Amino acid sequence: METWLAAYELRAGGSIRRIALLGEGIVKGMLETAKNFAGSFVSEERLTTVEYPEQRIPTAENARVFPFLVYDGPEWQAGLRCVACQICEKECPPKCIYIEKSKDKKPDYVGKMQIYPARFDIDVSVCMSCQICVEVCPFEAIKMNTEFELATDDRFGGLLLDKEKLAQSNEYYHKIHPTEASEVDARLAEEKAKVEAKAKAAAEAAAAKAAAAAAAPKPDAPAAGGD
Amino acid sequence: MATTPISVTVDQIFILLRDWLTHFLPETLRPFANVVLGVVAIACVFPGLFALTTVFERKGLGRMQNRLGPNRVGPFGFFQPIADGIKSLTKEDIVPLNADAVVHFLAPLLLVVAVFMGFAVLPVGRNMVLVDMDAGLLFFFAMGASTELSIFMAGWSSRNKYSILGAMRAIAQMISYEVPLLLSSVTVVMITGSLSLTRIVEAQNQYTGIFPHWYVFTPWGLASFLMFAIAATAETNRTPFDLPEGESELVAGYFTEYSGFKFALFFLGEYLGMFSIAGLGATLFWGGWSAPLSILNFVPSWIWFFSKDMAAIFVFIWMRGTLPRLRQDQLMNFAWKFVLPFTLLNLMVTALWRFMEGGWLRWVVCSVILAGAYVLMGRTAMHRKHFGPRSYRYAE
Amino acid sequence: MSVVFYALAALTVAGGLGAVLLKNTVHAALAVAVAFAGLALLFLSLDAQFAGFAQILVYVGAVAILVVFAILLTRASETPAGGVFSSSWLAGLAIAAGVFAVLGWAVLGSAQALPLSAVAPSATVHDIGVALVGRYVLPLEIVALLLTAATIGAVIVALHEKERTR
Amino acid sequence: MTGSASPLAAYLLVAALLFAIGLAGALTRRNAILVLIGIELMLNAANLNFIAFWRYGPHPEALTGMMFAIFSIAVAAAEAAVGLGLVIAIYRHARTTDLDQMNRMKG
Repeated sequence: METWLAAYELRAGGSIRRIALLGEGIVKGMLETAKNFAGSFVSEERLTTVEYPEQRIPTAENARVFPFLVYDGPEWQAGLRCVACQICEKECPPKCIYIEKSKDKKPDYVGKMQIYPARFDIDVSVCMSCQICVEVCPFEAIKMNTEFELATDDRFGGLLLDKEKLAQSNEYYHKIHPTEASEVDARLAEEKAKVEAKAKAAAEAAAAKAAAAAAAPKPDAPAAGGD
Repeated sequence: MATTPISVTVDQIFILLRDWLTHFLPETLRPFANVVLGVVAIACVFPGLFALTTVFERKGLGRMQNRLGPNRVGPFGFFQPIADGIKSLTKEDIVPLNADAVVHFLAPLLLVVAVFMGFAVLPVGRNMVLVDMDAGLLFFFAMGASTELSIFMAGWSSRNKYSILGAMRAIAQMISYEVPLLLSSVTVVMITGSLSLTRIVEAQNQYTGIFPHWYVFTPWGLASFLMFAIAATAETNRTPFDLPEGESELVAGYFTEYSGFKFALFFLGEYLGMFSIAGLGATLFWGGWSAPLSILNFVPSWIWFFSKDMAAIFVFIWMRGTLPRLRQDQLMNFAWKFVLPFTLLNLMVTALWRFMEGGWLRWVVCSVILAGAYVLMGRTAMHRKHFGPRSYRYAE
Repeated sequence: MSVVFYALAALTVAGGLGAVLLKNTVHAALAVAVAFAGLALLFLSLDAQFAGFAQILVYVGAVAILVVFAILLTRASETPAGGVFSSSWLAGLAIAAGVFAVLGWAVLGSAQALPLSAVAPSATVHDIGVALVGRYVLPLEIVALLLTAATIGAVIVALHEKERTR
Repeated sequence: MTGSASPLAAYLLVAALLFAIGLAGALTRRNAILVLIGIELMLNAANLNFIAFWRYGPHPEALTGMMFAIFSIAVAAAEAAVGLGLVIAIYRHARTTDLDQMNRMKG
């Protein structure tokens, strides 16, 4: 008889509580929303609405939308890190990167003469923000941007970003991804230092060899070329 | 309790206004003009309230879910209904190819006409009722019953599986909740002895000390008001019972194939249905236009009617913000296995109430019977499979 | 006779004709709902307020929906292949016309002898209530019994037989 | 047309016409449900007669006509419910609502 009359409610903690009245659950629920409703007028922080154009949530640090090309120094054309090796073009799953190599070369951040991209287009309407191009790029030349207000009225031209629109300064890179940018800079500086040290060592070796050659001008084979 | 002339004039302001307007006309046209002015008043006030309610609903629901409601269009979002109205007017009115054009077109019209007719008998204020009918309550329910036909016409004529399903569910739900709706209002008729709504309000408009004789303060009145409220929510397809237009599974139920102004007409019909059933609830159980305390009698009577109406609308919105949707079988089981039996029992208790002489004894007897029945039926019902707490079978 | 009467009579007869002649079954059902509503208005024009509203509530509110449900449950909304009228439709029409002729002749023949009390009787709900529980209390109880039996009977007749193999 | 005589004749004519239409519907239609609709129309025509006679009758305070009409509405509703229940049962069994095919009892 007992079980026939009583109805049971399995509570979270596993303890069973008898429901006395039919409307009990409804009343509890209604009081809950009433508390929300009244509370929203009393304390403002209950309201979670962010009124978008006026107030903005700060973008997360590792947010990513579409790629951009990093350049060092004041002038973007000369400072572009990209050496048009086309690895990212091959790796891009939706194939939205198009690169044309340049005929001549320009010095890169270490001073070595490198090819640079004469044309570097990304079709932003195709790009799926997978960041594979950033991972495969050996020269830290392409990073992910966090700018998302990209609405244009031109469906074709507007969404095909060329080299000039893609280029952003290293300072901008520091602004949107501070930790990552500083790591990249540290690595580049270290490589640069290594290259310069090697260059200096090679220079000294060359100088020493020249001195030795000058001291003993016997006709042995010249030292093996550079490093 | 002679109310001071000022409050009487304010109370009767609309009647005086109407009489002043019609006295320009010749004698023969005057009754006709009175009716026309009454109709124009109803046709302006209630759709205006409908526009306000859409904003209240969205802002109220927002506040219950810890977010702001619409606040872009106009101050605090109060021009939102105008924006919605223009949007629904300018939207293209698509009629499906093999839909039955005539019936498709007539359905929303019949719905809105039937719902508007219901307002004719509601006493909005002291002698402010459009048509003081002797069988006013019966007229109201007759108009309520014809809305089901329009819902069927909408569902069937769209030739669309979802809408026919939604229409069938809506009609089954409305018919099974119409029986308790009528029976719970019959208790009020038994005690008042008349079907005319103005007589019902006058019967409740007496005071002992400062407390009014509203029916909701009697045991049978509270019980029938609860059942009336449940049935009214089901009649207007509102939240715990809004399966017919359950967005998740039925797209939009019987008005799936409607767009543009006809869609807006369906919404107008639904909200006006809410207003009229809330108005009827206020008239039958909460003393229509009578003041809650005798000392508050100086306030005009129509303010009380509309405040009770808006309070009921807030409860509708409040339920919409809280309660989950009932399944179709739970809904039907609840109607036929709890609401109807309890209403029938309440009829007997009301008869008992009427023929026992006054005093505390009848209060005790009636309250005990009703409370005992509620708890007993509630627990047996909750225990049974149909609408007891849900039992899950987890895959092992 | 007033214009209102002619309008209502026309509406009701049109609804009745629609119910009989329309090909599409659901249109016929909706037409009969129009006829029921027209009749209710005729009752109101005869100052029978309670009967008029009861007519709307019972017929337009419930019986019309019942008919439409039955049509959908028996998939009758698609017009049948073998035409809409039964094979012996001409005989039916002739009988109906004959009945109307007889009735019409009887009414017109006795037009002068018909009673005419111009004063409109006031059948308030109170009087009806008193009559229902006073003079007509026996028919009231019998109809209550009949309605209960009919409801239960209809449910049992239309019950879904589970055990019978179809 | 019957201006001089009482308007009752006009109501009786309309009722007779409705009755005839209902009878025609019941006799000529093939679908069982529409036959039921025809019968409903005939019942309603009879109600109209009752109320017309009550309205123009000698002593309307007796309410006989109106009471008869109200009881007839109740009984007709019950009859419609049972009738449609039968039609649905027949349809579920014989898969048809066509009256001409329901000759199983013909022996």
